[in-house]
Amino acid sequence: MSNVSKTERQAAMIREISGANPAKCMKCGKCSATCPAFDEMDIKPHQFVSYVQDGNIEALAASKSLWKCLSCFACIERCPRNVKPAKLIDAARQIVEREKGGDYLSPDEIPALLDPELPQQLLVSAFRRYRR
Amino acid sequence: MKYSYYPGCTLKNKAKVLDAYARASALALGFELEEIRDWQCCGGVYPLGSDEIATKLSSVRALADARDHGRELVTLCSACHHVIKRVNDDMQNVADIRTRANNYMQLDTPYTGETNVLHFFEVLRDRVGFDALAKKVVNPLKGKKIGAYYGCLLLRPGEIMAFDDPENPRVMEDFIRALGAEPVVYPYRNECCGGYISLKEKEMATRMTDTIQESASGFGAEMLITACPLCRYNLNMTANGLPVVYFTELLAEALGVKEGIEA
Amino acid sequence: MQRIGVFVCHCGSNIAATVDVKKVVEMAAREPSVVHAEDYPYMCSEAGQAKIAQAVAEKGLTGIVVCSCSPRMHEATFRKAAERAGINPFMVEIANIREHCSWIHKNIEEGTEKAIILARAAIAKVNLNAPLFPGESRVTKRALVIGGGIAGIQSALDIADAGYEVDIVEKTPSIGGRMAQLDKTFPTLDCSACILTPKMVEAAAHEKIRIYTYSEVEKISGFVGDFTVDIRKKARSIDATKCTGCGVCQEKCHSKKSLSEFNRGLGTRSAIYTPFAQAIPNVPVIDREACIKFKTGKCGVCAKVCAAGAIDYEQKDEIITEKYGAIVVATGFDTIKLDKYDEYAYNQSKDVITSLELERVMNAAGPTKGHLERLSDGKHPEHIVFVQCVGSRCSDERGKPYCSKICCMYTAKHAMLIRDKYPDVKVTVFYIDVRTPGKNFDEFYRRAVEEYGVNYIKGQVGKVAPQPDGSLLVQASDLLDNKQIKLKADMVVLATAIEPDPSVRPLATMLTASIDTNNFLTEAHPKLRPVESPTAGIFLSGVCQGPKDIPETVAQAGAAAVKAIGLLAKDKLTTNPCTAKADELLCNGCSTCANVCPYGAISYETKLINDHGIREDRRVAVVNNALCQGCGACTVACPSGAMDLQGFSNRQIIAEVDAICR
Amino acid sequence: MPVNEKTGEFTPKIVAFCCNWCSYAGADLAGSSRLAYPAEVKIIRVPCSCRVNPMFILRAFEKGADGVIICGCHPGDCHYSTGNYYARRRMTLLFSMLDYLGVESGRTRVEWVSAAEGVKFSTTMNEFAAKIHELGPNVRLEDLRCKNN
Repeated sequence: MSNVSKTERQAAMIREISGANPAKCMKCGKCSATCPAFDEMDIKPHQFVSYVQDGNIEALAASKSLWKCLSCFACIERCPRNVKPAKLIDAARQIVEREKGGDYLSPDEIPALLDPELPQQLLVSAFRRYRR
Repeated sequence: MKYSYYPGCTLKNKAKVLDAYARASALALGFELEEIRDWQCCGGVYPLGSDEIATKLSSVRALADARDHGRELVTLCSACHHVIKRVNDDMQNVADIRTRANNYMQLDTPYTGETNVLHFFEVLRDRVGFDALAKKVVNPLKGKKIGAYYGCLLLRPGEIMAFDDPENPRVMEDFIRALGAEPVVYPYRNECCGGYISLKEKEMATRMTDTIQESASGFGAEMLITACPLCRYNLNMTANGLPVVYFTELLAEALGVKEGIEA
Repeated sequence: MQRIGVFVCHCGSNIAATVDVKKVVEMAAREPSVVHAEDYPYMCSEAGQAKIAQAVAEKGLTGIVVCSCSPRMHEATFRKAAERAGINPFMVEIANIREHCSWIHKNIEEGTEKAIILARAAIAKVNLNAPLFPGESRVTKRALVIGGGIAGIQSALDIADAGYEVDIVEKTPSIGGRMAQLDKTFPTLDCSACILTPKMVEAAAHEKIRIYTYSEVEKISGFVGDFTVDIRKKARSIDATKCTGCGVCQEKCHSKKSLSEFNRGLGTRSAIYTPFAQAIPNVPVIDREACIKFKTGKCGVCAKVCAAGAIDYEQKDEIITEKYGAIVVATGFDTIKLDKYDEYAYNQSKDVITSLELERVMNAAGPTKGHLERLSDGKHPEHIVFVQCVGSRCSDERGKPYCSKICCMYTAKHAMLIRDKYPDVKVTVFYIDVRTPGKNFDEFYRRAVEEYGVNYIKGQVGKVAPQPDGSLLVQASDLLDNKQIKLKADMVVLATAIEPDPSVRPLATMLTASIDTNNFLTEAHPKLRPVESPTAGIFLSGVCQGPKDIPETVAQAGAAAVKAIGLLAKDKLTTNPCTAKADELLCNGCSTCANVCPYGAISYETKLINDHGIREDRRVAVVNNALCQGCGACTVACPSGAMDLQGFSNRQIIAEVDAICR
Repeated sequence: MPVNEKTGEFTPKIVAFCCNWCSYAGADLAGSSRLAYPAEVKIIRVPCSCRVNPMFILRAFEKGADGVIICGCHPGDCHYSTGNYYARRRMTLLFSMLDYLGVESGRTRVEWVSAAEGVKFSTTMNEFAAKIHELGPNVRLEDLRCKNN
């Protein structure tokens, strides 16, 4: 296994965790046309595929896009090729979170973020999405 | 008629009314929601990783409980509905998840997706029927122009949620019509409110709810209804936005059972 | 005992690269009855066939096995070669070591081993082959064309011009098809009706052509050269021999609210109607669902105003039974339903339309009399957005996996026509790829960009949001700019995927013609026999076989006609001798076989049978070789094992099984 | 048990009966599209799936086949109109009898493959072969007297 590079391993892991097949993409750009968080992302939804295919996982893992995806599934719903960009980016996020120190949210931050109306569900969801 | 019922964490706290109005309305419509025993939090978001099992188990427990009672499982909160419905789909169709989840659970009878998961709206549409509902309305909400906010979680992925047309849904509009009010159709009713992003990125979420609010008021809506406490919270972040209420509150009002429930 | 020759083809390197042909020869030579085995680079070549003749002459072969490509490719070639060499052609068997072996296996050992086994199976079968002699059947010198669009019209004209009778069956009230609905055609911008209507008139006036409009094929039986077809001529409620086509009935009709099929539901028509002004025949039909007279019994105004007395409310459907030698299928296409694509808001806004609907909007005879306007409020548009590939090239359940082929070109046409007529209207096209293979096609598209200033953006539309002011907000990606853009538009035109007309599905079943997963009819060979169905006597014309533009459709229609003419020109056809045959000694006349026969080819006779010295009259099954198609259903149904299929006998198949499992 | 002499692995014998009009052509298309499936699969051409006599299948098992698959046109698309329906009914009965005799149901299969479905032909054969590998050698009906060695 030593001759398999880390990036190759990560790319394979992304494919496995996401269950998506980047080779199906025809680069139509409908995901990026759909994404409500497009402007916030540095790597755009239609680019996720080529980052995974090129094994450029480090850049993907370091991108802001990981934390901007809303998991709203609009790209999955509208993708004509069943590529599931949201699942790809989510798999990249999990790879980051599964490594030590990869959490995006610390319990220490919480008190400052609270307000009286905030539903419990929001905390639960954020913890699930931002931490291992 | 009795249904197993999964309320979820927020309905026990910040969104107690969503739950209370639903129960009262259910009784008025002739069915009962029986809370399942010892339910646990669904986790709020569906674990997308195909290798995540532990995070799906609380849903499996609820589903198996409903199965053991021989009942359909009803949910109210969009997020709980989304998670439980998708885990149920996994248990039906993904052999690997099914095996591993059952290995963890050690149930007397392994769970293989037998339970039918219904959102409260689906109960109203498919079990009660909107015509029958309309007949039970005692305070028609005449003249109210109401925009339905669906959000993402009830509709997508359309294939699994099978709730309504994910791009042009109508169940909430039909519901509004049944209560005697006037539904306002606006194009952003199925666009994301920002979801969990609002915890750390209020601005970003607000930009998104602004678009939704603006679209709804542009088409003449006077208020918005939703099934999800988080959607409601986010939509309320828009300055001078339309008021957002839970759909069960309107239902209880129209059925004349709203009085006496603490808002 | 047979004397079998085995010939192993290299097919250049197609076989030889993954099968050790020398080894196959060596192993085949060891099989019982094999007296000759050799290999050759191209068995199908003249020289290869000469090898067979030579071996027959020198070694006195009685059976031949060729290890080569699929029998679907060259079985006929080698049978003819055998015949020329003096052997019954049915003493030839093919071992398919190319498609079923060398092309799918990479490992040479594996490939060689499998090739040897396949050769053994074929040898084992030939050992049991017996000479067979084809019979003859007659050819009815009349062709049926199903579908009266440009494909059907062209095929019918070509067959008729060759001197054969042709009937066209068209399900709508007029011939003309989709082409009649188009405004202009690419890449010349000819007026569609101007070039189509002369053809329609020519077909109608042709002495060899009969046209059944408002009619459908209901039943087909028989086989190549001798089909019997029932055609349901639906009741028009008009006596076509009396009608003068004056149109007064349509003017006076009180029910005018039905959606016009011809205008794609964008306009209305009366209950008594001809679909369009140039309809052929120019005889209206009464839509009985919409007609007040049929619904309530009152009204009857059309009968009152008809000076010719042509209205006939009592008219009934009529079944016409006719015999044909050849059938041309030209059932055409429709656009897919867009219900599952409502991110484009097709069901939410009247200003989101399909390209075919735009054809009607642009057409002078259309719902807006050719004025380009927003259908919601009649406002002149400032900006029109075109979306390509709506439902095409999809691998999900919503759309079609194929490219619809015509959309890139007609979108360029639409964009150009709009910019030409209304230079103030801005036109934006969102594309994934612009696909313009074809004569003068890319030049045409470039003209749209360079001379007409059409704005092409590489990207897709994610959402169309109707706005309170009646405009549409188009949210899209611009991939070359790496941006998400929002454009305000007045109309959105969707290049909707095309699919075969739904009527082709039941028709294919009636024809026993094969059809693919997208409901396109399958051709006998994708390259070499593109206009023939694998079912003999059935020919494919136009989009029923695959997406095509008009020139390709016309070319294919002509090709299908030539194939049909080639068949009709023959007086007799040789029939397949691989028919069922009953062993009279074993048959007990139980009728089980006749019950499963789809062709009614089995009857019973009482015959004097000599059963090992016992002579008695017995009822036994007799197969009519002209009717039997050789499916073999009876052979398995037969409880006493009396029925067998020549060329695929029980013993032959078991010999193959044994050889494979050896 | 059939074993690859070099690797010592189980190499099953699989017989595929393919109708001439759809499945055989589908197999040809798989070939010309270079869609691989195991060499263990050997095809016998029959005019129609209804030509497949249950006797042929029993014979194959008797002679040491480890799996038998019958491929025909899709329901409604039979070249002879109804042949595949006969095949379906006959095979349903036969397979349940085989099951009763202890021949695992995974060893037999009926699949509809059209002339245009090269991909389906290949995936079907891959799946079927994988299943047979999983089940291992068939010994239930093998006639030991038929063995050559």
